[in-house]
Amino acid sequence: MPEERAPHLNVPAPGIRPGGEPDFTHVSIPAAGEVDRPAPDTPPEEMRDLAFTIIRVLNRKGEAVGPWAPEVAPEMLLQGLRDMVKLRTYDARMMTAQRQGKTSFYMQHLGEEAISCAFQRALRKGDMNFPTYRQAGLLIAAGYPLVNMMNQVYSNDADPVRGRQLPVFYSSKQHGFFSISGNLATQYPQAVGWAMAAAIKREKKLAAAWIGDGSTAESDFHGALVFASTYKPPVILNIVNNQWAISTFQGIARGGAGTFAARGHGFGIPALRVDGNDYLAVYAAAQWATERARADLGPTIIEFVTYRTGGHSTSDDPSAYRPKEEGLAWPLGDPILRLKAHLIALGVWSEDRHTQAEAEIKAEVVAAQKEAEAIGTLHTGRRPSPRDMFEDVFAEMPPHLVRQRHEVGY
Amino acid sequence: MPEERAPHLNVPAPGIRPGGEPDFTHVSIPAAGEVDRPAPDTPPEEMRDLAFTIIRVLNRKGEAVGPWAPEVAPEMLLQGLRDMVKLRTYDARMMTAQRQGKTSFYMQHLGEEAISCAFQRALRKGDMNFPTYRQAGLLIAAGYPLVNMMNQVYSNDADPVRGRQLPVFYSSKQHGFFSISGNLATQYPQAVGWAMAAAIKREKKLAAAWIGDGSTAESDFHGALVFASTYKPPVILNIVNNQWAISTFQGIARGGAGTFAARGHGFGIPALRVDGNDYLAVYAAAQWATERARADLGPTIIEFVTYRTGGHSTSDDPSAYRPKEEGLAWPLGDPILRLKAHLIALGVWSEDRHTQAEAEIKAEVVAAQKEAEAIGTLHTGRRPSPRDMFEDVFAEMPPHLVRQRHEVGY
Amino acid sequence: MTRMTMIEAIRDAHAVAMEADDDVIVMGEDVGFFGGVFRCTAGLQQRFGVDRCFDTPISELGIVGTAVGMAAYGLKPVVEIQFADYMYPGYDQIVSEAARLRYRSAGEFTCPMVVRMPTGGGIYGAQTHSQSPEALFTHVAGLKTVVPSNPADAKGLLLAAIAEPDPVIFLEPKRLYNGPYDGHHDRPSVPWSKHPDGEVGNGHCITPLGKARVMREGTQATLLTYGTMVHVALAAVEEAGVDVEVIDLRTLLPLDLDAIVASVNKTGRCVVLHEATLTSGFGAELAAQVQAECFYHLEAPVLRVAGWDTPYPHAQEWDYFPGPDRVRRAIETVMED
Amino acid sequence: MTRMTMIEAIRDAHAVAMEADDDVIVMGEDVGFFGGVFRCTAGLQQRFGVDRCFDTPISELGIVGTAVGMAAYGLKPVVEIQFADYMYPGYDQIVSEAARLRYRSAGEFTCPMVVRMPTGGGIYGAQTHSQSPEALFTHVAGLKTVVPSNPADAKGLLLAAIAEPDPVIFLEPKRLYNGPYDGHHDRPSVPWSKHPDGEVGNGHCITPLGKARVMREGTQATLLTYGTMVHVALAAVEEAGVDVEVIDLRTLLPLDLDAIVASVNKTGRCVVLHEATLTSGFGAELAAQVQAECFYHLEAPVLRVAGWDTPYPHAQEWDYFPGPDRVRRAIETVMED
Ligand SMILES: Cc1ncc(C[n+]2csc(CCOP(=O)(O)OP(=O)(O)O)c2C)c(N)n1
Ligand SMILES: Cc1ncc(C[n+]2csc(CCOP(=O)(O)OP(=O)(O)O)c2C)c(N)n1
Ligand SMILES: [Mg+2]
Ligand SMILES: [Mg+2]
Repeated sequence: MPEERAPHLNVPAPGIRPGGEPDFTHVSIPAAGEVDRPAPDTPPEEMRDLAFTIIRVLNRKGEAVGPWAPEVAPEMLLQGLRDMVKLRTYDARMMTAQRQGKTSFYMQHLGEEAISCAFQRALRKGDMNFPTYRQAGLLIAAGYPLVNMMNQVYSNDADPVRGRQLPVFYSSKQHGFFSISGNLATQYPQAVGWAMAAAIKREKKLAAAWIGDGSTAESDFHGALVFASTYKPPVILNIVNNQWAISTFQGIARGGAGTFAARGHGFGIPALRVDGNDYLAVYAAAQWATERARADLGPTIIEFVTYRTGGHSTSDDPSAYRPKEEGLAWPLGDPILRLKAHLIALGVWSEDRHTQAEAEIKAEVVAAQKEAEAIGTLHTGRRPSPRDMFEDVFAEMPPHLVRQRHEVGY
Repeated sequence: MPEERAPHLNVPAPGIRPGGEPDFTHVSIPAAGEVDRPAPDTPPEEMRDLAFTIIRVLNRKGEAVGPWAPEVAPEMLLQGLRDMVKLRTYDARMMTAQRQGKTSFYMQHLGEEAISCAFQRALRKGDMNFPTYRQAGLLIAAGYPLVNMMNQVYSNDADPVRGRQLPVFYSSKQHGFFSISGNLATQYPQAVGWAMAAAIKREKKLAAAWIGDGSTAESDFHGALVFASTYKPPVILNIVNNQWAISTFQGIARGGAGTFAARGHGFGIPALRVDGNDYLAVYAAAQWATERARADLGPTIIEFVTYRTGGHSTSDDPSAYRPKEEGLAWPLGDPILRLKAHLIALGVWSEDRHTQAEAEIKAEVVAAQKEAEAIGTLHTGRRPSPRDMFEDVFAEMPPHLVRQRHEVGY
Repeated sequence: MTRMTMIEAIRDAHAVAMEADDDVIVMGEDVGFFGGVFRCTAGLQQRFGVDRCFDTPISELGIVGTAVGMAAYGLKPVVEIQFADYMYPGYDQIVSEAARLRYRSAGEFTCPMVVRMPTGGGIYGAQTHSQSPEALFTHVAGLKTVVPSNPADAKGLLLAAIAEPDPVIFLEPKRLYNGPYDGHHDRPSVPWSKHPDGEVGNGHCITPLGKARVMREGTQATLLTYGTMVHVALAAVEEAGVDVEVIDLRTLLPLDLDAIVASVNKTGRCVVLHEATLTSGFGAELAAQVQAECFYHLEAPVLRVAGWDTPYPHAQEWDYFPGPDRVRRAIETVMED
Repeated sequence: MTRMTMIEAIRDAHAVAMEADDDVIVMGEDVGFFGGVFRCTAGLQQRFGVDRCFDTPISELGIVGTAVGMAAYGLKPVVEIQFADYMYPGYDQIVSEAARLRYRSAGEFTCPMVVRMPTGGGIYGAQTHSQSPEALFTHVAGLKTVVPSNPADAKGLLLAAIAEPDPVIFLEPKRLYNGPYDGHHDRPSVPWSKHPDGEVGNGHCITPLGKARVMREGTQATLLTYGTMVHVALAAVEEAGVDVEVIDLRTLLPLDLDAIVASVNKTGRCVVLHEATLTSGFGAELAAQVQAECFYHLEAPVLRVAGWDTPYPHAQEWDYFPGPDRVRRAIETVMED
């Protein structure tokens, strides 16, 4: 019998705070290619290990190795590289635009570009993402026009959501991108419900839910897993573990658990843990999960391990709570550099072509930005009308809203 | 790659419905004594098996066998038997009283008596239960006067909660019994918070949370596990899996998971699965978990496997959704009969003494009932005043409530 | 036309809607095989299959949250919350999601769903089986809120709610499930089979949302109410011997302001009645609107009769429930002023 | 006395309370090491230790739910919900548990806790960083609801809230954190250091709950408001050139009805002003009570100015926000009637 002692409150804390030396030696990272790839119809209890490791494809030499290395044409990877560069370029422009007062707020993806850009490539028309605010790569990879995204960020008169939402809260049904909510985690059960609807209608579509490491603590995460586990609809439950939730390190949400992916085990849902900075690994995992969904094998959980290199949002300065250089110390590297190195190793890419591509993409982004700004920004140019404020509360405007609209003079 | 096919909605259903032959052959039940008892400070990942088996002590011959067999004096077991008989007798009287219109509602424990009666014996003064409506054995084993319970059920003038709560929603701080809520699962995070408070104050107290199988689907279950996993306070998270949630069988809440206990694994919380109809196994598991809590080793999950032999409440008729004889087919037997057989096998008890004890207990219950009824029942005798209705909304009655009370004439 | 209880009428509305439209699906706790603790969905699983009427885990969050996803997909989920008192875990999904989806996506994603829940007291259900949370919904832009007071309206309004392109909160006064109830708890209860509003049309008969119903014409005062209280009001008016116009609002949002204003301008006096706690109850909104719209016609302040500002107690059920005596006294007071 | 921002005043109130009572503990998302996204708890973890001020997982349910357990144990949790818009997952624990615990256990278990949350708009926060959900709390028996409008009151009311034996909802108008705000978004912002109410007493100075404050005496009309709108009201009154009495309610429940009635009976006219959506907002309760209590003194209907019945938009921030122009027009209207 262990000795009695008064209890104490265990408050997990990151090892290192500002001023300290970043240290990720506690993150155990298997070599690329090391993890087995079971057939997607393997019983969940036979592949529990996949939640406690990290599936990786790209090794340090830029080679794609091991059973998870997907068979893909170099063209697709080149496109993936362009998508990621585009997202990063777009982010940089919008961060600046926000600082210039052209909009109120922005959230960037720095370091996390591979996840949404690669995942989207495993989806088909008709599938639906239920994203958070940090998956704009889904839109870019789906071919959504950059200028639409900017119009949304600027809340101008061409904003597809009529100036109603915070910047980056995009919505495009056609591109499989569900309207983003400011309330964390609420989209998780909705994705499950959407997939249940597909199952009820017996239509070959799937849903992909997205959530951050910190947000897995929310009630909706549980509700989603309970319903997914019971009704087994075609849904992929993605967790983006970027180590931070604003100023809170992932250990506060993860507590005593081995990994976020392992939360799936209590529900009998297969769970993968994947190198989120490895475009090929992300794509391979997404493919594996979509195969399960498309074969009516039910839900899959994927934890993408990555690092939020930037601030949480333009309102956040991470140097207040973590060492400035922590991002550089992050052992999984940069997703763009890694895919670039792979393509160069494949012989289909070069530093020069990369520089040239960067310039082209920048020109494209700048052109889109000009186009958007010609319409308007948050405080200038053509902006949504106050009239728009009263529309879409209901399909038809009820009398009390008509009265209120008249009061404003519209 | 598995073949593509349209998804379908998986709606779990119990194998057998009214008219069918009850069948529990799918419930795999290890023999008593078969499961190892690891030291309470064993790392959680080394004892995952305990969530997938059933810890049992009393075998068919009434012997207490195996490593979980607790060292207890026969006197304690005799008291335990009396507690269970008392609870069952009390239940029967109150069920009848409700049918006689003496109160509005009642909920019985039939078949589940061992769980709350035995668990309480592992607690100490100062520990706190956060119960559901089906753990009145905690009060009985703690020596709470039966007449108080009846006064509560009758909502009479001596009701400790002044007629405000539904019958069986007891409250007794002194007896370590937290006020019951009608909202399922809400007590689960509260228990964690109470234990966190003990940890913050570094006081040697523990909390025991209670929840039903069906209610584990609620958000509060997740919130509780997340906080318990992070702060590791001295809390025991009990799940009473009595196979049913009103008309809904446990498969709807459990979904694809192996067991409810296994939900703890995603949180790194050790989890036991225990024969809830085995007084000794319940006690042994409770002891193991309290040892962990008292040694500052953090939370434990215990799933008690049992069967709700009666209706959900007096408002429920289970023959509408399950075979009438299902209870008889339940393979874990009756907790009273099993402990009785054990005591007879030990040579400290006999059929005659049991009959005599039953008569004594019945007399005690009847006497308490007379005492309570002499005060009043829901519609007769001395009842709480309308004045009581306005008290305790706040510590001090604010002006608007004073005005409302005056309007009623008090 | 058939005589039905409110339960049967609700069941019938479900069946009619499910028959007409394969996209209508029903889910909730115990609604499947068993047909709901109040039996409002009995027989639907057997008739329409387990894909279209099924039991859910006990998670109001999950019920509403998955329904939002289903509605966005194109289904029409009609979900049951077992008691309104238990809707809180699903409140975030109702308020932050269902109510705002059309708005925040500028109409690209919508949420046509109905959330049904039994409300109100009068059944000795104490604080967790008696609540009337309508004001928590009427405050939220993007929701419509409906409360029927009889079987005919229960069917008609539920069919109208299912036909809506936006989320509707459908509050069913459980005290009325089996018969009208005038608050005289000491008198024998009356079944719907003995009441004209127990007469329910066959097939697809809709009661439109947003239209109040004058239950009793009157000239001396207007009584605005809904749900169980409609019957209490009618009884109290007879007992008061005052010629009060009783209006059953039926839909709280959108509100039939025209009907209200016309009546109060005619009578010059107004009593507002509901079971929910007084402070910030829907009666506050009614009083605020009536005094604003009818100020120059009002001969007395608008008077509110409501549940006390306490949790709903068990033993003191009839002290809490705003029964005919309190209503009669209010009518007398408003006539005195 | 020290000049402080509202953020500093709130921080100071925490520190004073934590210094005086070891049982006061603080938790919430990002409140620990970092000190909160608005920095209202900055320095507390460093000063009082990680046991008494710590970060929580992102679960408003968990924050409130564990706080209920802590409060029942005997601690005084003061918890932060990062934005009021995110309180919904914790709403069940607030409404069904914190608010009712004393009642349902007849005083045996109590829940002395404070739930702080930033509310209101004016910061381009759109629908999920701008809400004012006070009416969702005032409708619930067992809760007290407080809204300070300046640093002095923020400190004084927070200390009073912490001293309460029952749960208090403490709504902090985030637009006021750094300075008063009169709604003229096109004018430079003013810091609290330039405002008399930025003067905050040292140590344990309490502003009692349940007492309104007359911000400006007046004779021609009464303007009832709270939070950010206090400053908008004062500006609008000056611009309207009408002698309006402006009352800062400070506590919504319990309400200082005496102060309200005295003022309206004196002025005979009343405007009610808040940011929350109009329908079923707290203004409805105010209008209902004022017309009931002051009927024979009222020369015009009570007029409500409030947020529109839509979600709070982003681009249309200033069309939504009930700014000085709308308030001035309302004052003019109420004077015309
Ligand atoms: C219900 C709710 N609570 C709190 C917030 C405030 N908030 C916005 S983002 C965030 C952190 C989320 O962290 P994580 O889930 O890890 O996602 P990441 O930002 O790292 O992508 C918080 C607390 C919110 N938006 N919604
Ligand atoms: C939040 C909430 N939702 C629904 C209910 C209605 N309800 C009461 S008991 C019950 C079933 C609970 O089943 P389980 O958790 O298995 O406990 P058991 O009754 O079997 O002990 C339900 C759905 C409730 N009380 N609270
Ligand atoms: Mg994160
Ligand atoms: Mg059960």
